[in-house]
Formats: sequence, structure tokens, C-alpha cells
Amino acid sequence: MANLKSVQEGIVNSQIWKSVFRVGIPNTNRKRVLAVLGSLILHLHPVKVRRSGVRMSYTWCMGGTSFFLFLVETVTGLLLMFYYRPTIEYAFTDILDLREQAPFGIMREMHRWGAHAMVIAVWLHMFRVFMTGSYKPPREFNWNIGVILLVLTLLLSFTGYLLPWDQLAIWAITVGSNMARATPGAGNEGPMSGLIKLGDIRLIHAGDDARFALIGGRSIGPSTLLRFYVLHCMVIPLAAGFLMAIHFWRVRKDGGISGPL
Amino acid sequence: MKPQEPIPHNYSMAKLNLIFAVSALGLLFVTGGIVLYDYVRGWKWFQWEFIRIQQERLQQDLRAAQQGENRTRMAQLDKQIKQQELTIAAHRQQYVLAQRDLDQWEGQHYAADEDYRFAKANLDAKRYELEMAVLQKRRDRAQTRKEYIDLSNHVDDLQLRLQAVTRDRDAVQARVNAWLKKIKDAEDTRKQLTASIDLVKKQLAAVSTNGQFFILNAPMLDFISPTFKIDQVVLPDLFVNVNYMEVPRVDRCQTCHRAIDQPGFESKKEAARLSAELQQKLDTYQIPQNKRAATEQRIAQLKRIQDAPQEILNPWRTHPKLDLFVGSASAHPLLEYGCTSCHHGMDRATEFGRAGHVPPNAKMERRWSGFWNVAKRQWGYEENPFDETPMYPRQYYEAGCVKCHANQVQIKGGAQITRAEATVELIGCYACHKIANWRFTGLRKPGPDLTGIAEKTTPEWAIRWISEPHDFRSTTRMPSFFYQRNMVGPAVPAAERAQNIKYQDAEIRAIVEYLFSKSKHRVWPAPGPGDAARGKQLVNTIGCLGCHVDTETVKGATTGEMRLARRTDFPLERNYGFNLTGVGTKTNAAWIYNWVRNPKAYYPEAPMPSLRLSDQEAADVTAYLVTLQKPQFMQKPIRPVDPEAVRELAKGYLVNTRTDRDAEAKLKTMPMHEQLVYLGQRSIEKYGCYSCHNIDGFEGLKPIGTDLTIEGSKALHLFDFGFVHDYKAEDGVHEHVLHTVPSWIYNKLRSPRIYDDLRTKAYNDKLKMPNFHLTPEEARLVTTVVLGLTKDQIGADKIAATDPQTRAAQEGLKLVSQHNCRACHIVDGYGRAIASLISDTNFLPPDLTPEGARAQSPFLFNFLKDPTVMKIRPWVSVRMPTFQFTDAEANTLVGMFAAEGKAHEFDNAVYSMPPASNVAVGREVFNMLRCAQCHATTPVNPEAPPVPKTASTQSLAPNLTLARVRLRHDWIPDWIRRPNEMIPGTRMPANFPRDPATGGFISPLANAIDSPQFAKSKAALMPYFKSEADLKRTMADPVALTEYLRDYIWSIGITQIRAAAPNQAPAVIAPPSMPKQLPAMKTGRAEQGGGVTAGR
Amino acid sequence: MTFLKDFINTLSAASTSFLLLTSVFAFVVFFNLLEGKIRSKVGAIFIAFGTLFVVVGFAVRPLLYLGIAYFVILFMLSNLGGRLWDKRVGLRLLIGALAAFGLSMLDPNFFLIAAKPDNVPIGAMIFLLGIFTWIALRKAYLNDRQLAAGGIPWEKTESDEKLFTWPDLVYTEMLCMILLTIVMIVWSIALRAPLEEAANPTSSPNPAKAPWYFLGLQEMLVYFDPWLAGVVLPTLIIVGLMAIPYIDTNPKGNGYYSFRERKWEIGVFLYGFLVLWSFLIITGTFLRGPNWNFFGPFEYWDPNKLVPLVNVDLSEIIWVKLLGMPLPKLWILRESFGILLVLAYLSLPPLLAAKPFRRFYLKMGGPRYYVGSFLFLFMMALPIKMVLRWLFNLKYIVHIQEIFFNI
Amino acid sequence: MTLKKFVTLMFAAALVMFVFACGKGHEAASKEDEGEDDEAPQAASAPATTSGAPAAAAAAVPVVADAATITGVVKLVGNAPKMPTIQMNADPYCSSQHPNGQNAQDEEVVVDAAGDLANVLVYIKNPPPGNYPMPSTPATLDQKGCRYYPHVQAVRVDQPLEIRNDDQTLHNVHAMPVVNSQFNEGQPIQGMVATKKFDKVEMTPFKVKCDVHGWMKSYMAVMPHPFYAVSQMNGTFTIPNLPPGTYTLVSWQEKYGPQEQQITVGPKETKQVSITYKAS
Repeated sequence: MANLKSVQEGIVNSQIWKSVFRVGIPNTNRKRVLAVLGSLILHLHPVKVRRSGVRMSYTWCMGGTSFFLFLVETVTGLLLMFYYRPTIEYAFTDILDLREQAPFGIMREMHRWGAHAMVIAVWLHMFRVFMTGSYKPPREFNWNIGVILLVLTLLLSFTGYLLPWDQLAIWAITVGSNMARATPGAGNEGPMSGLIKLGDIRLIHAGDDARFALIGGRSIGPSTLLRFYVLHCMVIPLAAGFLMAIHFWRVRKDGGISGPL
Repeated sequence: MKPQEPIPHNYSMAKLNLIFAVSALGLLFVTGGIVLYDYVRGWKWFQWEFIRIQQERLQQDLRAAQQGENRTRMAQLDKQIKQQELTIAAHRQQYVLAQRDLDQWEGQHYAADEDYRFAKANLDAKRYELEMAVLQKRRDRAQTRKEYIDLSNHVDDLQLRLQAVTRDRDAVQARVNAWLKKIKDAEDTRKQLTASIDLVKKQLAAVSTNGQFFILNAPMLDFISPTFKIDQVVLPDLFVNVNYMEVPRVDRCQTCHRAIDQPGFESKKEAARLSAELQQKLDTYQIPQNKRAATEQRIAQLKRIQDAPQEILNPWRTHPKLDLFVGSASAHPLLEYGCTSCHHGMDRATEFGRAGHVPPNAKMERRWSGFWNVAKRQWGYEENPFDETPMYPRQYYEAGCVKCHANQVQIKGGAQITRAEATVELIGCYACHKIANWRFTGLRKPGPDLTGIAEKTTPEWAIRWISEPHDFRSTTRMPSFFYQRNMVGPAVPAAERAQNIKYQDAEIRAIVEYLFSKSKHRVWPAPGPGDAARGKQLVNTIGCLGCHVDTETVKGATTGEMRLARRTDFPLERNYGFNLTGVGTKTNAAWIYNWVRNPKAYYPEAPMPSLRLSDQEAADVTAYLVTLQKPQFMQKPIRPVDPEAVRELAKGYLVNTRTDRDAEAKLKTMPMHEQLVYLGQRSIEKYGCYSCHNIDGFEGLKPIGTDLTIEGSKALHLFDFGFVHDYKAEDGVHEHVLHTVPSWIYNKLRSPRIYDDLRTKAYNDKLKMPNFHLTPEEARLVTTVVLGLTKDQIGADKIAATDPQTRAAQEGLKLVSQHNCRACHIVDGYGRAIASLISDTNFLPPDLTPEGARAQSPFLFNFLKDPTVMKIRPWVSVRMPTFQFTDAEANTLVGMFAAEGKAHEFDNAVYSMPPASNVAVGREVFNMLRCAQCHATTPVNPEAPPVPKTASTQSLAPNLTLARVRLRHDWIPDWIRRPNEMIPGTRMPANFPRDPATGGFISPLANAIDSPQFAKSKAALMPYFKSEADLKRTMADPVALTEYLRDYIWSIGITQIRAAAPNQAPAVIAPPSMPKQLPAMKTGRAEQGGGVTAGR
Repeated sequence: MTFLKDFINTLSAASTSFLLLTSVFAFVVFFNLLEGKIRSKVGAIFIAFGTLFVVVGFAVRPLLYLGIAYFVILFMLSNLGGRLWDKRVGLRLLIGALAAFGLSMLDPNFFLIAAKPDNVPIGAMIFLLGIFTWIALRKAYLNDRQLAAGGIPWEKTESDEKLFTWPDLVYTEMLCMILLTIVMIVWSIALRAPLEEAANPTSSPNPAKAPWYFLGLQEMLVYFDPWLAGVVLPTLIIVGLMAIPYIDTNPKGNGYYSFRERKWEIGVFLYGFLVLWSFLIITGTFLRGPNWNFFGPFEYWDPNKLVPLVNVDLSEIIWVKLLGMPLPKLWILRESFGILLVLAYLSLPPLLAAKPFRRFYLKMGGPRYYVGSFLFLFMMALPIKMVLRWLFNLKYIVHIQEIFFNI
Repeated sequence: MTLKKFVTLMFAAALVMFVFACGKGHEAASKEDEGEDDEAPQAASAPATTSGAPAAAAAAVPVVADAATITGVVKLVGNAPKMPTIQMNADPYCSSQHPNGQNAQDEEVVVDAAGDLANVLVYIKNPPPGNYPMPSTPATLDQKGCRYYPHVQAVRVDQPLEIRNDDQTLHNVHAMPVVNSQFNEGQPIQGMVATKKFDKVEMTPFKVKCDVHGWMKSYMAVMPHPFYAVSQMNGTFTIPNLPPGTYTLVSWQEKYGPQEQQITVGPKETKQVSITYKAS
């Protein structure tokens, strides 16, 4: 027993151990402080938090959930990218193979359900923030970033919805993207856009309107698939990531996890 | 960990720790869950199970190999093996000695070799030294030279020595090798002796489940090289359609259906069938000598399967038609055609439910789709609404053939689909439903021409007929349009039913009115006095009954009593012509008389050929047919038409084009007759009568039915299932409607209006497809065809029957089925419906299977165009009719026969004159074999040879003088050698029986030539042979003999026959003036219970 | 049982509309109720709506029942009083709801829709929203009681006492992650991600639905043209959300749950979020079948079901029905009434600012007042249009096909 | 997901079965399978019976010790039909063999004054299983004077049948069995012999005819066992060393067709049976 203890001591005091876990077991307040300050991940947090910030019943932990789900999506999404080719002859069959024989095909399930869960989590987060009136000064700006993040989340899910390239996907996107057709002044069926003319040449038509820009064609097709793929895997995640950073930063700067000021 | 400085916590750490512990465990479990989720796949279980089955089978084979009747063989085998072992041992000693010897020599050789090489090296060095010395004019050069010479001598010595040593070494080596060889041979023989068993053992080892098996297939490790893995075939030129993209198929069916392409896992039933088939093939020498042994082994295997303790069940079974499908040697090897290209289904799926397995019938469906009862769910069968191409149910398998074989009339090995397509052609689906593929285009209208209906029958008959054709003829192809279930069925409310009946009455009357008002009224010459008895005799003997049925009641198969006949009670071909019963009631003597004399006179597309009846014969036949009456049919009352109904219907059509008021006005101006005619025209349009019949005023209209060209690929949700689930069909059979395309089509065919049940529809919106009274069998066949009509893409080289040979054949076969040749002849192995009516095979029309190889093309051409050019078998009473083929048609048929017979279309052997010697020898053989006993050899007039008295069957053999113009030069000997292999059951005896051992032919003359009775012949023959031995050799050689015979026959043959007379144009009868008033409604038919009572 | 199902089926359409109309006030009023007393003004409005329904109900029968049922519920709740926020009561309610859901699952039609893998999260969302709304309001209730008693909300009481991030926060966060992972994995194992047949632009499924979180918008498409429902309103939603902190000047209730101090904000937000957004999504998911027809929760989605299309434009109602004259050719003239109506609607704020809402106007100041009220008007445009559609089959208020300008 | 659970179970089950290497797994399969392939059960049962037979065969070797015998006479009651004399003048040789038509009567019904019916094939339909010794001599079918001798006979399965032509004319032997395979061979040469075999059981006699001489007919049956006889001219027949038991005795006559009767024979018993046909 005793020598076991000594062995443990030896390990804990060894240089390697120290170099990794700089402050040992944070059992003194000082160490606790250092533990948080010393770690990149943890120092997102302040050293000390308001008690209500820890209370589940107050925060509902929805912000954290959203962030965690974002991470889950990133990981599973990466795995999926190994198997998936965004062209219309392969997209569907690749998904089939994911289901039929690809190892860890379950990644697809996790990715999809994670996406749904993330949308809900973000909503609830907003709901909570509103109910506690945490958008009020000085947090107006962060609330706005939050709103943008919400929109980005929806867009992420929306662009991902097309990728399986099955009936569900293509028609959901068709319905979704048809609205762009009616953008006032920008969609070829939108109000006023009929009035935008050069001589008697309509400047807004199915070949150049908002919808065309969105789906890269007059109808959902290969280019749409590729476009959405790029948006889904590159553009939006990066944007979201960037905004999240700001979001967290603001949380810290605006007096930590929301609470009465 | 206990913090030194206690601090306030929001949650009690203990609780959190607990939660942590629990959740951590949970996480562990679910992670395991992921692995399991990945690892546990349905197909693995099947593979596992299959390994077990394989082992079972192999054990069984091993036992079979070791015990049983070859137990004794094994015993002596062991002896031989032992003996071989001994020899090996003996040799080995010798070998060891020799080897030791060799080693020594090796050593010496090595030393000698080294010495030599070193010395040589020194020599070279010395040479250089010498050269330098000479060059530099050194003083010691003489000395050096001397040394050099000595050294070179020394080298020579060494070389000689080396050679000597080498020689001896090689000698020893040879000895050793010899011993080695001996040993090896012995071992080889031993191996051979135990080969069969070793093989089985090796296979067993291959499927054994030892430790490594478990390691390889362990979860997480099974990515390295598992034995459980997904088998797939990639089919680069058979595609799945992913909208507008053709993606090559990737079939994974084998993953579970492991044994599908390897023999030995048949079901017992299949095994029994196959072994019987193979045995039969063996017995009839259809299997080449070099394959016989293998075949026998296969049969043994199949026998073993039948005796096996356990039945092999799906999905581990072998494909039942391995010789045709998936077998590597078959026409559709697995690696090229996969499974889903024929069976349909989701090619990439690896689980039962997703693969698109379909229950074949309602019973199965109930078994499969128990939702909560897992055991019921058959590996998780779930109805998959997203699988666009589920598999064909069992009873429709052959639908899969169509997509590649669409341009074939006959599909070898596809008896069902061939029959199905013939059925579709017979019933005439193609007339109303466009089917744009080669098979169903360019066919004539199935219904008779109605432009002359008034000459043929009376309005009363027509009305009754249209109301319900099946009351008049139970086997007719004319469907029932009226008074169907969606009009008067139980589901229709009473009031509406009454109304519908009124409407239908009106429509029928209107149609008839229209037809008769538009009809021609030529008056045809009446027949002279005829003898009904003789007529009946003619009808029964000259072959009318090949295409026409003359009875309407048959004995029920299960219940002995007589019942009304259905089409399926007779061979397909006999339904080609209408059923003769009641023809006298339907029409009149004049019409029949002229029709049987020359049908084409009525209208050129008439399907019926001319039987070349003399006027007297025609009169007799007429006299007989007129006696075929059905009075009770004409007794059926005709309901008087309600003028109100007529007006409403007519108006209904009128208002499509004009306003209500104008319509009313228009109607006012129309008398009843005109209203009827107008309504008639509209109704014919509505029901599409013109699609099947020629009707005046409807030329060139589009057929009425939906296009079926790609019906098989129509998505399920496009079919309207109405509210039906199960119902009682018109023939009282209880039917189920599954929510699948095949089931929909099947039930649509069984009862075309069924999907209107419980529907509320306006009169004119109700379903219109008429009821063909298809039996379940027929419906199944037609469904098979419709399912086969898909839009699947096929790689060019996968499409069948594209080579010119086959094309020619198929074109011809299409004609064959159009002109119903199979009513009398066997073409391509089946047909001759008439056989059932002629007891004595000698009086049957010929079997045309070998015709292409048998008959010369010019003869065939002439004969087809005009059969009178030659009477080959004058005793046969069935007449080959005159079809009035065009040259093109005749040529097509000739081409077909040639292709089927694998013969050149033309050979002019007919002009080759055999050498006299051959003829002489031939004559002798001819006499020896007593051919003349049956065959006449005196020239006759080919058009009217003497009719022998059929009492003595002896004379019922073709006159051989006709052979030369008719038969192919190279066919005759072949025929003489193996008649009943060409035409089973022929009267022609086999004079050169096969030797059961070798399968070769034996000549009866081989020995008989020496017997006293042939002394004379022998003497006569000798001059033509070099020696007696030569003669004997010839006499023992069937091929030679038969060719001599042929030459003799050739020599006596006539060389000329009349060319075909040009088609006589339809006999034109002076068309008389049209009678002033129609025979129809006008003349007070009203009294007769029919007739329009009001509105006139 | 079946009777009950049929009843629900028949009522569902009506009750949807009902909820849409009244729930905004329901939140406000329930809350007051649950303190056992009715606040005069809101209560009055509330009762007014109840009665309105009863009255309208004589035309549209289901609404009558609902109106009555509504009063009954109201009565019961008022008796229940503050005890609604009692944990046990909440739990019972939750259990009751779950039980009801479970029972409904036994119905094949309901099961078919609710068990569709893609709909499961939405089913879960219903309960989550319910629970969290309850929690939020409960906490608000408690705080309000304290405030009423002159105390401070408990968040404030804690606000100065701080905890170390390590271990408390970090630990709980980790636990959350683990639990969440477990949930995700179990969910993924239990439910396969849906995969239908290969995409085929030529054959559209029926119904063709947008991703579930846009079903609210798709539902709006029933009542508005795409340019409004699909473009303008969504944009306004985002804008509105972003504008909230700038419009709401109420300094109270910052960082703690409370209701009494922020009746209007919360009322309006809840209405927008729960009813106009979430509830429409739920409707679009569970109650909209083939051809986007409305189906009760236990109804079979029969693609053959037909609903008469008898909607008319305002112009027709006025010109043809009332004035009995043909529609004017000139659209300006034809649509004059509609345009006037819209303008009237939009000019409400200034009018109201004059007298009834002067208080707000002064409190918030001009710009805020106008922006806010306009946003509010746009929000309310939806339910109003809905009611008009239900009651008068009104298709468009303004219908200018010439430039795709329809309202 | 029920499917997943199910498969897991099956997999585990298979594993267990496998390890303990007992045939249970197969029953499991069959349970699942019967639904999928509804013809499996029949398939399983049908051949089982056939495969049973040979197994038993080895066991029961015929007991000659207490063998019984069936003897009897076949009678025709009612007045026998008059048999026409065959016109053979189609082939002069044949007619020369039968000057003024002696013994050229049709042999459809051969009956003597006492009404004893000849050419009746009598055989046991359900013999005890066993492999019975093959008769050492081959069966023969002789063509003499354009007639077949014998007119009715039975041969054993795989018993060689020698077909002989004693005439100086062409005969062809056209055997038309239903179960066995047909053959049709010409015998142009006097005294030539063809040897044939039938490898399948065919108890109801089939026709053997000559296409050259329409009147030539003979009937043959192929028996799996030796318990058959053809009635002599005096109508008698004998079926010797038959193991005791109860059998169905079938008699077949060219014109009047088959008749059946149940008989039981005890050990060493000599059973008298009488078969009577009614002349119609």
C-alpha cells in the first residue's frame, strides 16, 4: 500500500507529469485558479462564476449544448466527407453505401440527428436568454450575434439537407428555394421585379434572379449540389466558428454567464 | 479528492460524482453499442449459417467418398498407397547413399575449381607483367616469358583436372536425381490415389471455423481480412436509373444468397427434377462424350442431395436454373448479369427488408408483415415505399426476360414469357394499348371487319351479342363492355343502377344502329344444295378444327360433370378462330359460303386462309355450319330503349361543343334514328370499338387505351387502387389486392372495373376497360408481360437476338404466330394443337422443327405461296391452306426455317448428278434394307399423286421421286441415320441403331452381308469395291451407306415442279345495288320486344 | 375512443385557429389568473375573445364548443391558481401529456406520422418547449412573488456569491457533454436516418415539405404570397429579433426571470416564438398532409381528399358581392378598397399614439414606438389574415397580378 | 428497432449453436424459412419417402422358406367376340406365311371354347420391398409370319429383351412406352436380333407395333419384381414364391383393360384366385 502510494507520488512529481498537468490536483483555491487560467480550453471561462451561472435550472445549459453539438457535427461531418462525393451520380449511391456497408455508417445518423438537436438547442438558448431578459444592456450586441448564429445554424442544416440527394432532400430544397423566386425586386416572380426593365428587356428573369444565385441554376441540379456542399462544409462552418468566438468573448466581457446586473 | 480548503458548492459533489460514475458507464456501453451496431448485420448471420451448411454437405460428401460401394476400392487403394510408401522408403536409402557420395564430389569440385580460377588470375597478372617487360625492354623479359609459359601450362593442367572432377560429379548428381524422381513419382501416384478425398478435406479445411476464423471476424479486427464480407458484382452495362443518370448496378445479393451460383445446394425437389433431366439427356446421347463423366458425377451429387437428412432452405439454395442463369458456363453468368437486372430489387441493399423482397401473394404478405411479432418478420421484412423497383413476385419471374429479349417471339428457356406474349397477341391487348416494341407492332386488328356487318348478321343478334358476348360464346375474345360491376354491380346504389341500365341499353342500341346504317349491303351468291353430313366430315378432317373450336362444354377436371368451356380449356392456337358453335344463328348461309370459299374476298386482312374448297365442298360445309344453331340466345328479351336516355346521352356529347340551348335545338331537329346514329358514333369513340374492328368513319384514330410501352416502370403511387382490398371476381374466385404494382395489374385484368367499387363517379367518367373474362392463369401471363415492359437501360451487347441469323428467325416466327401455323405444325419444338383430334400419328401434319435443314429453300418458297405445287403425303386429309403470302412474307419464312435449321438459305445440290457407281451401290443397299417396302420409287405427278388406300399403313410413306426437288442433299443421309432423334415418334425406323456403349451407329449389314440371303447382293456389289475387305468396311460404315442411299434416291428423283401460281386476287362478286331501306330497326322491330317505342 | 379521436380531428382545425388567436393573451391572463385574480384590462380582452368565439361559434359550430370549453378551462385554472407552479402539479401535467401522447401512438395513423424518424425531434421539441416554458414561468412567478413582497429575485441574492469554475462549472459541463453524447448515440442507434428513393425532379412527392424548421414559413405560404411569407416576413423576423434589445427600454427584469415587470415583452415574444413559429411548425409537420390539406392528428393522410377552393379576393367581395357590379378593369380602382384597408392598418400606430397608447409613445419615444409597433403589426398580420381566411374565405386583400403584388 | 434486435438475437443464437456444433441452427433457419418459401415443406417431405425405400431394401430379403403361390384361371363370361382374320396381302410375303388365312386371327381377345381367356397379364401391384434375383435368361420378342410372339408379356427392369426378326421381310419394332423412352428400329434382315432394355418401371402395358405391317401389335409391361404371369391358352397362370401378406392383384387384358382385387396369402399357402371378364 505504502509503496504504491510512493509510486503514485513519484509519477505525480515526475517532470513529464508536471509538464503536462502544470498545477497538480487543484485542491487549493490558488491551484483552482491556475487550472482555469493555465488551460486554453478552460480559460474560456472566468476563474469564478456567479452561482446562478452554474445552476442548470437557470441556464438550462443550452448554450453549451449548442456549442457541443456543433463540435459533434464537425467530427461526424469530417468522417462522412471520407465517403461522400457531391456529384449527382454518386451522391445517392454513396449514402446507400454508408447505410449498407461503410464502417461506422452510424456517423450519418449522428450527423443528422445532431443537426436537428442543434437547431432546437439554439432556439431554446435564445428562449432562455430572452426570458431572463439577458439581451438588455450591455448585452445587446451579443444578442445580435446570437441571432446571426441562429440564422447560420438554420442555413447549415438547410444546406446539409440536400446532400443525400434523395427525394426528401431535393424536394425540401425545391420548396425552400422557391421562395427566393418571389424576392421583391430580385426574384423573377417577385413584386416590382417586373418593373425593372432596360428598354423592354426584363432585367430580372429566371436566369439571373435570387433563386438562380442560390441554387446555381434554373432548377435543382448538379451545380446546386456542389454549391450547397461547399457552403455546408466550408463557408458557413467557418463563419459560424468565427462568430462563436466573438459570442463567447462577449459573454466574458459582458459580465459572464447572464445574470442580474 | 478532498479539497483542503472547503468551498461552497452549487451541487453536492457526491451527487455529481455518482452521476459521473453512472454516465461514464453509460458512455462505455453505448460506445460498445456503436461497435455492435456496426458489427451486427443481418447478412453475417446468413453467411455464418451457410458455412455450417457447407460443412454438413462436405462431411456428407466425405462419407460418400469413403464408404458405400467404393469401400472395397478404398481397401485396395490403401494397399497401393502402402506399397508406394514402401518403395519410397527403399528408394530413400539409395538416395541417401548417393547423396553422401555427391557431397564428397561437390567438395572436390569446389577445391579444383578454386585452384583453377586462382591460377588463371595469376596467369593474367603474369601476362600483363610480361607485356610490360617487353614494352619497356626490361632485362628480365626472357625470364618472365619462361615463368609465363610454365604458369600457363600449370593452368591447363588444372583445367583438365577440373573438367574430370566435374564429369564425375555430374554422374553422381544424375544418380541422385534418378532416385529423387523415383521417390517423387511414387508420391504422386499416392496423391492421385487419394485425390478425391484430399480435395474434399481441403475444402473442409477452407470452411473450418478454427481460432483464426474467430480472430479474423472479431469485432474491430474484422477490417483486416474477414471471412465474413459483402460479395458484390459490378455490372458496368446494366444500369440503375438515378434520375437521368445511369449508374452501373452493384449487386450484393450473393452476400446472403451464398450458394446461388455453385451447384450442390439445390432443394430436394429441384435436385429430383435436375437429376431426372440430366439422366434423360445422358440416355438420349445429347451430352458429348467428353462431358459424360462430369455429368454422371453431377447426377450422383444430386442424388446425395435428395438423400440428405436436411432440406436446404432459402437463401442458401442454388439457383434452380443454373444451366441458364448465374452459372459461370450459362448464358447469363453472374459476373455479367448479376441478379437484380432480371429479378429487380434494390441492388446495393444488404438486408432482407431493403433488398425489395416482395410477398408473392396475400398469404405470404400476412406472414411477413406482422409488425410486433418479430419472428414473423422474416429477417425484418418491411414494406419499403421508397424502393422504386421491388422484385418481381415469384409468379412473375419471367417478366425480367422482356427488357433484353423484347425483339424475340420465342425466348429459349422462357416458356412462360413466350406463352404469355402469345396470349397477349391472341387476346389483342396491343390493339387498344400501344406497346411500342418490335414484338407487338405491325400486328393486324384482332377483331373482324364491321364495314359489312349487315351482310353477316342481324341487329337483334348484334344487340344481344354486344350486351354480353359470353352468353353466346364462352370462349370468345370479344370482351364484355356493358352491364359490368361498376354499372350494375352490388356496390352501385339501386337508383343509379336503374339509370345506368337505361343508358347502357341506349348505347348498345345506338352502336348497332350506327354500324348497320354505315354497313355495306352487297348481296353474295347463295350456295348450291349441300350435304351437311359431308360438310361435318370435311370440317373435322381438313383441319378447320386446328384454329376453330366446335364445342362449348368440357368435362370439369376436378368435378366430372360438363361445364361451360373457357379459352384455357383448349390449346392457345385453337382459340385463333372463333368458336363454331351457334355460327348458324349468328349469320346466314350466303355469308358462310363465300367466307369459307375465300375469306379475303370479304376483306384483305382476314386472318383466315383459303382451304381451296371446291364450290361443292363449300356448299357442304355451309350446310353443316348452318345447322349449328343457338336458338335460346335469340330468345333473350331486348329491353326497349328509353328515348329519354338517348336524348340525355346525346345531349351530354353535344354540349361539349355547343351551349345547352343550341344542343337542345339540335336534338329537336334530329329524329330518333339520327340521334341513335350520333350517339352510336360517340359511343364507339368512347369504348374504342374501332381499335379492334374496322369501322366505317373511324379510320386512323389513335387506339383508346393507355400506352403500355413502359408500364412496368410506372411508379406505384401513379396507380389508383380505389377502395378495394379483396373481392369476388366475375368467375366467383376470391381475389386479393395487395398494394403492389403486379397485384394491381393482375386484378385490373381479372376484373377491369374493380377499382370503381364504392367510388362515386359520373356515368361517363366510370372505368371503361371491358372484361375479357381472363382466367387467373391468363391474367397472370398478361401481367407478366406488362411488368416486363420497363424503361430500363441496357448495354448494347446485352440486348439479345441482334445477329442477322436470329433476326431472320424471329421475323419468321412472328409470322408463324400471326398466321397460327402452330395450329397444325410443330415449329421450333412445340405446337400442333390439332394433334389431340387426330388419333393416328400418320395422319398428322408434319413437324417443321427440322424443316430448314430438311427442305430446299426454293421448294419451301413455292410451297408456302402455293401448297398445290406438291402433295407430299397424299393420304393426309388435313390441308395445307393457301395463305396468299406475299413474296416478302414467304421469303421471311424461308429465312426463318433456314436459320432455325442452321442451313444455308440456298443450295443448288439439286442439279448435282451422283456418279453411276454410287447409284448402283445405293440401289443394292436400298434393296437390302427393303426400303421399297414402304417407299414408292415410281415417278408420279407431284401435284396429284395417287391417293393410297389408308387401310394398309404400309404404303404411307412419301414417294421418293419427290425427294430431289424437295429435300436437302446433305439432310437425307443424316435423316436415315437418326430419324426418331429428329422427329420423335416418327414411323421411319432407325436402320442404324446406336451402340449404347459408344453412342455411335451400328450397321446391320456389317455381318449380314456374309449371310447367304445376301449372297446375290454381295456379288452385285463386289465390282464396285477394290477388295472384299473394302466392301465389308463400307458395309459396316453407316455414313457411307446412307450416302449411297441418298445418291440412289437422288438419281430417281424428278427435277422440276411447277412454280407457285401468283396469288389470286380476292374473288370479286358483282356488288349489287344497295337495298333502299335498312333491314334494321325501321321495320317494326318494336313488336319483337326490341325497338324504339317513342320519339319517332 | 374512436369518438374522441373523431372529435379531436374535427376540432383540430378550429382549435388551431383558436390557439393562434387567444394564446397571446392566454399567457398574460393565465399568469394573472394563476395568482388567483383577474387583471381588469387584459382579463376583459380575454373574456371578450372568449365571447367572440362563442358568438362566431354560432356560424362555425366547432368554435362554439371551443369557446365554451375555453371558459371551462379558464374556470378550472382560476381555481387551480398559483398551485400550477407547484412542482408536483407540473410533474403531473407532464406525465399526463406524455400519457396522452403514448396513447395516441397506439393509433396507426398518428403513429405513422409521429414515428417518422424525421418527425421525432419535433415531437421531442413539443415537450421541451412545454417544459421549459413552464420552468421559465414558474421561476418568474416565484420571483414576482418575492418582488411583490418587496424582496429581490433570488438570482440577485446569489449574484454576489461566486463559485470557482473548477470544479463546479467544469464538472457540470463535462457531465452535460457525456450525457448528451449518450443521448446522441442512443438516438442514432435507435433511429435510422431517413433515405428515400433517388432524387427525381420529374415526380414530386405529395406532400413536398420543406425542412421541418421552415415549415412555419411554408404554412404561411397558405395565407400569403411567397414574397411576403417567404421573403419579407422572415427578414422581418430576423430584423425584429435583432431590434428587440433596442426597442425594449424597460430597465427592469435584466438577468432574472420575471413576468410582472415585462408583461408585454414576454407576452408578445411568447406569442411570436411559441405560437407563430413553433406551433406553425408543429402544424406543418403533423397536421398538413397531401396537397397541403389539413388533417386531424388521427386522420389518415388520404391523397384523394379534396378541399373546395372557394377563396375570393376582397375586391370581389366588395364589387361583385356587395355592390353587384363587374370588377373595374383598372387595377388601381379595382383594388382601391384593399389598398385603403392596408394603409389604414399601417396607419394604426400614429392614430393609437394619439390617445390610447400615448403612455407607450411617451415612454418609448417616437422612433422606438413606430419601429416596434410596425414590427408588431407585421407580426399580427399573419393571424389576422388567417382569421379572415377562415371566416370569409378571403384570398387576397390586395391582388395586383400585374406586378405580382398580392397581400 | 425491432429488426436490429432480431438480427442481434439470431446472430448470438447462431454463435451459440455453432460453438456447440449441434444442428439446432438449422431448425431455427427452417422456422424462419417456411414463411419465405412455402414450397419448402413439400419439397422436404416428398423425396424423403423415396429415399426411404432403398434403406429398407437392404433389410428385407425375400423369404423363400414359407413362400406362397398364387394360381388361378382367367375366364370370359358371355359370348366371346368373333376375331376377324387379318388381311395380310399388303405384303405378299406375310400372306404367303398364312395360306388361306390360317392362324391369322386378330389376337385382341383369345379365348377357347371353355371361355378361358389367354394373353391376360396378372401381376402384384404392391410387392414387398426387396431386391429380387434377375431372371438369367433374357426376354424375347419374336416376329414370325408378320406376327409378334408373345402377344402380351412383362419384362423386368433392366432385363435384356431380345427382339428377333424371323421373316424375310422388313419389320420395324416401334415400342411406344409412356414412362420409358421410345425406340423404333428397322429389321430388314431375316434373323437379325436387337437387344433392348427398359430402365424404368411401367406396370400398365404399352404397345409395340410395326409401322410396316399395320396389324402387328404386341403389349409389354416393365416390372420391378418377379410376381407376374400371363395366362396360358387354357387361361391359367401361376405366381410362385410370393412372401405371405396382403396384396393387390391386378389383371390386364388388351380389350377389357385392368381389374383389381385384394388377396391375402399365408405362409406356404397356394392361393386359388379366379378372374373373370365380362364380354361386352
